[in-house]
Amino acid sequence: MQTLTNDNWLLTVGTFLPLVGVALMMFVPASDERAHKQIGIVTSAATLAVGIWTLLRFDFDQSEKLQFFVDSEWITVIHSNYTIGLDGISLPLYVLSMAVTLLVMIYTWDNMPDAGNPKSFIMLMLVLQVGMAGSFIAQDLILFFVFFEVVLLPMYFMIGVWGGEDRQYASLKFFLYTMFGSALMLVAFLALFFQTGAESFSFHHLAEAGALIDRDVQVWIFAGMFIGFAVKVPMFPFHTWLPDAHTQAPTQGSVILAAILLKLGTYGFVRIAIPMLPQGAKAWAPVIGILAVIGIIYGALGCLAQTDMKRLIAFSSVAHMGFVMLGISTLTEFGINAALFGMVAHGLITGMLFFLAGSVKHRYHTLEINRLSGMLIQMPRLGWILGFAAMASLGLPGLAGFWGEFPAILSAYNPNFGLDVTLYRTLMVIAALGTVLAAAYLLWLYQRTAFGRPNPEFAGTHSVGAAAADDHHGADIHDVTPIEWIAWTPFLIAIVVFGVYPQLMFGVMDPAVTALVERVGAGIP
Amino acid sequence: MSALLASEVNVAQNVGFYIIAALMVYGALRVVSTRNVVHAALWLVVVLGGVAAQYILAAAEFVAVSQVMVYIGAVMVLFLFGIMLTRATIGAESDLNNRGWGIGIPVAALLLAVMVWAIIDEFGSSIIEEPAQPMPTTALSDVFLREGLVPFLALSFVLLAAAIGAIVLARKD
Amino acid sequence: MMLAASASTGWFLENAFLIPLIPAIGFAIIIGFGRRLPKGGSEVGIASMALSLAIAIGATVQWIQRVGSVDEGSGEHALGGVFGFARSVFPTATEGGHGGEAYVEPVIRSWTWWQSGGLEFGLGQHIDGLAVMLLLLVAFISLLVQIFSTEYVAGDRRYTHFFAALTLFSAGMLVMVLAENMIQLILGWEIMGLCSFMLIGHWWEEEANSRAALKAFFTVRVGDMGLLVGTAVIFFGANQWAVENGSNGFSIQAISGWAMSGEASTSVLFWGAVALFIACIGKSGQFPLHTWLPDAMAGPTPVSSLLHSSTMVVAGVFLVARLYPVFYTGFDIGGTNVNLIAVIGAITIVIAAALAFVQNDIKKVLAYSTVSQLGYMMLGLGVGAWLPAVFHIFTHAFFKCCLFLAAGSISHSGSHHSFDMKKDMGGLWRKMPITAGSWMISTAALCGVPFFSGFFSKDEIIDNAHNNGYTFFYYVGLVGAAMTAAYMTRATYLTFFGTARGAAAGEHHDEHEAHDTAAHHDDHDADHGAHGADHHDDHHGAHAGPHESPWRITAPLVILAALAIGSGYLNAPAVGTHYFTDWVEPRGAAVELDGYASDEGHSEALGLAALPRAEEGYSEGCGYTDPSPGTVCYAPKLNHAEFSWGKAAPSIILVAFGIGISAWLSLGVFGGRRNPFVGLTRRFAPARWIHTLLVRKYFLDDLYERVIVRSVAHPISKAAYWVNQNILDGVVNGVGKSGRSAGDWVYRNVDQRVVDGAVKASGVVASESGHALQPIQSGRVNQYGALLFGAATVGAILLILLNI
Amino acid sequence: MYAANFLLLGAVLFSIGVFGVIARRNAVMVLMSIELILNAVNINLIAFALMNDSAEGHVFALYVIAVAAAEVGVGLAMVLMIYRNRRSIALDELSEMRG
Repeated sequence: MQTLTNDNWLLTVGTFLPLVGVALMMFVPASDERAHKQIGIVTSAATLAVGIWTLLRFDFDQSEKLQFFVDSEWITVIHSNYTIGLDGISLPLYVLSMAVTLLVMIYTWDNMPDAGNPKSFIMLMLVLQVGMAGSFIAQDLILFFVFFEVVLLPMYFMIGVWGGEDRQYASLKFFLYTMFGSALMLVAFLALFFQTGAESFSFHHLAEAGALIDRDVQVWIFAGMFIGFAVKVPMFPFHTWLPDAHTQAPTQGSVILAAILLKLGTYGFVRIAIPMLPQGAKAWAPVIGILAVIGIIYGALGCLAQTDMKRLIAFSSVAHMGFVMLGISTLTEFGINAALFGMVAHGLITGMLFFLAGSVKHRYHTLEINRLSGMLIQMPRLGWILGFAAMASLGLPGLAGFWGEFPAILSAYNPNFGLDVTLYRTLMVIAALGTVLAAAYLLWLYQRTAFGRPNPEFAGTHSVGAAAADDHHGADIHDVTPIEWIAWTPFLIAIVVFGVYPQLMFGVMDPAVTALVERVGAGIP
Repeated sequence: MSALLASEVNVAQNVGFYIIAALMVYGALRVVSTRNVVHAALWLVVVLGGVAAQYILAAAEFVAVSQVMVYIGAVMVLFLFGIMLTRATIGAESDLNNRGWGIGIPVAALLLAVMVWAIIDEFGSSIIEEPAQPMPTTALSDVFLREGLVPFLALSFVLLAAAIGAIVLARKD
Repeated sequence: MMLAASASTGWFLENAFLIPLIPAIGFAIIIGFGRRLPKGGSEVGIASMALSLAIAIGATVQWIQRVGSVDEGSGEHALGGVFGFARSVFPTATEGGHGGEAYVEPVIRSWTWWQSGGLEFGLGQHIDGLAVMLLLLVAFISLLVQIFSTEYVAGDRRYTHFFAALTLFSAGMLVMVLAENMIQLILGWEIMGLCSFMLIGHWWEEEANSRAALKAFFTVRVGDMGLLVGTAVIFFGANQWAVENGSNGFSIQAISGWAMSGEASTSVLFWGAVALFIACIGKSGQFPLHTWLPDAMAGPTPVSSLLHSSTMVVAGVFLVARLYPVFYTGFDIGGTNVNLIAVIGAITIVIAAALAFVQNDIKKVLAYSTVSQLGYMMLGLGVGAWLPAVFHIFTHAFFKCCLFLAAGSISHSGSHHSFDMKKDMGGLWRKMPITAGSWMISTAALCGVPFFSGFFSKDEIIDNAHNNGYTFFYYVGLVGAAMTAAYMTRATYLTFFGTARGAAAGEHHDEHEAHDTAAHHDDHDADHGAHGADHHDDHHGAHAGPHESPWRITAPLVILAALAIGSGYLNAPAVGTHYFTDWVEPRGAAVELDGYASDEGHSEALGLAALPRAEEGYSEGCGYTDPSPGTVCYAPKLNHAEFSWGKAAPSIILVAFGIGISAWLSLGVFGGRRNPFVGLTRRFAPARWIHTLLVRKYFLDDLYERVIVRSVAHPISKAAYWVNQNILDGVVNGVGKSGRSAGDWVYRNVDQRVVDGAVKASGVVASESGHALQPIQSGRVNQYGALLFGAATVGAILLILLNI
Repeated sequence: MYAANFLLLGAVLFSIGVFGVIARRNAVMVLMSIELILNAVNINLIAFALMNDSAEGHVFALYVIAVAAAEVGVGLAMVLMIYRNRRSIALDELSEMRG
């Protein structure tokens, strides 16, 4: 695996730049809220700028190679190095994490959660950003694990401090669940390390040596990683933390959670579990596939049973991640490409939906689907955006969602490496049924919230067009505010652009994915 | 398949097997479905008899004989006694099932599906060649009294304990 | 990319991809600035459609030249614009000479759209006769409908959105029509679905409308499962063959070639065809998924006319026609004399026609007639009558669009926004002569009265069914024709003749508010009265009572009526014209699979070798024998029935019979003349049962909504959610709590070593953890049993899957 | 003789027995269902013994029969006692087993 090492300062800077902002904010008194918000925005903007510079310097013709590669001593005692690099698989997620953080910062300008204290809130978000970006560039298991865990704590506090009524329970559940997963994951990592001769934690070395481990051992190690990542994704039996966390988290938290955090799990599958343990992957693939499809149907059914808009969206991400995992479980180029695309698409779309849910809550002070109606009359623009996001979420071609969904279904028609074809074709049909259910619950949500006439209990204060920005008192129903426009437009544009011209992303990912699948194939006798 | 039937499979034996098997399955279904406890016991006799017959088909005379003696001889009598002593109504009984009995169907069906899948997957159409002669009882005794000796003794203690325990439990005082 | 020089393509053909692009851009403009434009964006829509139409006309002309140049076998070859990646090794030669037999290479362009596993998939255009015909048709009809709409929905609160959606809708259909590959086809297909949702639910303040919109989108979506699955099946079936020939398994041309190549596995083809046809059933409102079409009438009338004439519902038929090789070989249409397509088509014809008899809403009558006509198209495709079916799309578009617009015109100016024939119509032909006239003509066309366009297409379908040995379906077709004539006569009588009733007599009812446009009356008071005064209200204030509509409505009517007669003569065997056959039908001729097309002699020799001159009733050539090595077919060779008045006689007689009997009955039942049938349903039980069966639409809606949807929406989803909250979460919480209580226990033991304290504590632990696991631990033996065996099963499954 | 025959028969009996154990309310019936399960296992044992003709399978079958006899004895005795103490042998009424 050749690597390109030019401009290799970029990744380090881009990852740790937010910490500068944090340090800065230490010296600003908590009372000066505007300053904190400004610092937050400026820092994340600078980070994104670095990210875009990375994008420009990235050599798209050899996106299968690790670029901006750094490999320097870190913890010599356990042979763990500070190894970072970026390739076609991680690039989109890396940049996405930066962009989302910036937009969330901007959104925070007007919509600070009721608990107040923006200082620590923004600091936490910046730390979160470090963890997320770091997990995507890490090329060393220990490094990855550290970043992976760095993400955990800020999110715990975000939910626990700024969350809704039931935040204690939700945050604890989230924390314990992921800790439980990470524990097993760490065990698996160590097992892998020692099985490969305890020489190095670098992905590259493990990917080469891991394939040589005896099959049954691989199966058990994979089991550990599987649970660790599956909790994060989350996959079907381990998903119950998600709805609570999403429902209770502040809007910003939900958006980041949906847009980036969930992707850490799937990214872990693609980047670590599958290439390092090919035979284990092959043995577990049917299980993953079945659980994924169960998740699709089950999440959809869960959505149909919801009365709370935000909780419905949360369940819908269980279904969508099901598609992603189905794609991964086929171990085909089609499937994994679809999965990677699906991650980004889901990040954009569901993030957008959570933004909307947040704004609706902010205006109506409720998310009861039965009480909301006639949004299109009271806030036409927000209503149309909701419709747009819903359509994107149900996988309408021409919008980003489709490209994560359709190729995944397609790939299940003939999975790779002699996986059971009959099983997978059954899964394909069931997954296709899932798309119908997706249409059902999203349109049903849209019909009941946006169509019809406004609920009289809110109809009183109704003014079309952008109104005064910030108000925590009374249900003043106003349309999309300028700040919201700034925060949302990039999402909307990205959804359309990637939907209309998916090659933008496929072109970057495909070479890397193809190389990856070849490596896996080499590891399977 | 037809080729197999022609060559290696003893048709008569298969037919016999299927007839008995059908009878057993029906009996078993009645055991778990009938409303009358006594009928259930009698259907159970049918099933156990069928099992014995299958043993004979499988060239296991000794096991078959002990099956008949132990089960149909002893166990069933015990059952009938139990029924009598607990004064279970001899006639039909309305509530022999739990309220949540429905859950049993999916569980059992799933279990069956899995087992059938595994069996077909493994022994899809492997043929058992006919044993020359039925398993000689001497062979059994050899196993029993050599490597099987310790379990054999343990088993006898289990039976003893069971007998005593049964007496202790059932004793009226 | 440049096009290889060639005489008989041209700028319009090469750039046909602009035809959908322009409306798409128009849509963006309308959404963006529509409200600020003087005419609220309608001018943009009309302009873009007009521009598309212009290009489409150009493309048509050039395509006709292209066909001509091929048939003359003139030195220049019909050189397919072959573009992008290695597509250029696709056959570009056509053996000229024997007229009508040579294969006309479609104009294909393709640009990389996405890639996977190193394979690049394109986005582009695939222009052949079928595509050109539909491009022209769609652009034309859309233009007329938009002109019509400027009057019809004038002053509507969402005027701009309406035109935006309308434009995007046409764009979607156009994208699909010239789709170069399956993914692009899905794109157009789904865009149409979306727009139908927006347009049917245009007046979403009324829940009925938004429900109808939901139903339409959802029903079609159910069919789309088939589209996704079918595309996957076909892709993996065709991909290898396609890649060997420098294409990929999504390319429509490659799929056609693969399907005809004889190398395709029959089962793959069959299942692929079945899956795709399910999609067509959903989209084209075939039985049993036709129920969404009549409800779609909740949309504004222009939408209905666009939806039912040339777009949306035609999409399904188009898909079958477009991938005909797949269906032809998959269902072995040439060989057997019964297949899924024909059966579904036949069922649809009859049941839909039967339903049309009991409708009082004029638009619903038309809706069911559309369903039944679509049945004819499917039947035609099913019995191997490709050309008549496609021709029927063509003619049907004109007269059906005309009928809908006429209905719209009536409700607009004749019946105060009511569509109820029995309440608010009757005797209108004096009041609105133009509308009435165009309605009559179109009805005649629809019924298949000789010398009207419908006759030439529908009768051809029936005749070919007979000719290809599908005798049963031949009779079904005849019966259908009679029924069509009958119910259309009934509708005509109720609308235009007899005594004027209700609003047609100038009265104003309240129950009109139940009807669709009522919704946007209320809007104006609910809504800040923007967008000018309510056109309708002051218009009623101005001159109450029925009157002829203004020119923006009548002009389209007249044009369409004229075409309802004229369009038939493009391919009227009765008068010996067969332009359609020449221009549209893809020729089932083998073409060579090599790059060096310029070598004419070679290609001709090879072509001739591959395909002996076809005689009447031949049994060779594409679809009969596999193409010889090195050559490929893109279309099956179909034989056409010879027209003769003798064979046409039965259908003509039946049509006349249908009209006559129905007129007699209508006069009797509605016209008050005495006749034995009055009140038949009251007196005669079986008749009453049939009547209710029809009125309840065969109870299909009850099945779908009451049974399926409700069961999924309520019990099942609730159950799933219950499991989630109680079992899965129960385990988690239980573990958590018992862990905590365990810690509690340890704490107490370490803290106070008193034995009884420890004992007490352990008791506490027991009870606490017990309560923790309450949901699972009911303390019932047999529930433990269930849990035990269930867990064992899951474990077994896991072990089997992992085969450790 | 197909090897699968015996195994499939065993599987069917086993599942029926499982259903009985879950569904039945009367303790005696549950015991009967357990007998079904045990016999299903026995059939499998014999079948395997037949496949690779060895005596062990038969021996195990005999063990199972013996243990089953003991189990029935004790089980019925317990049922009897329960009945004496509470005039009913309906399983769903005895929930002392809950923690």
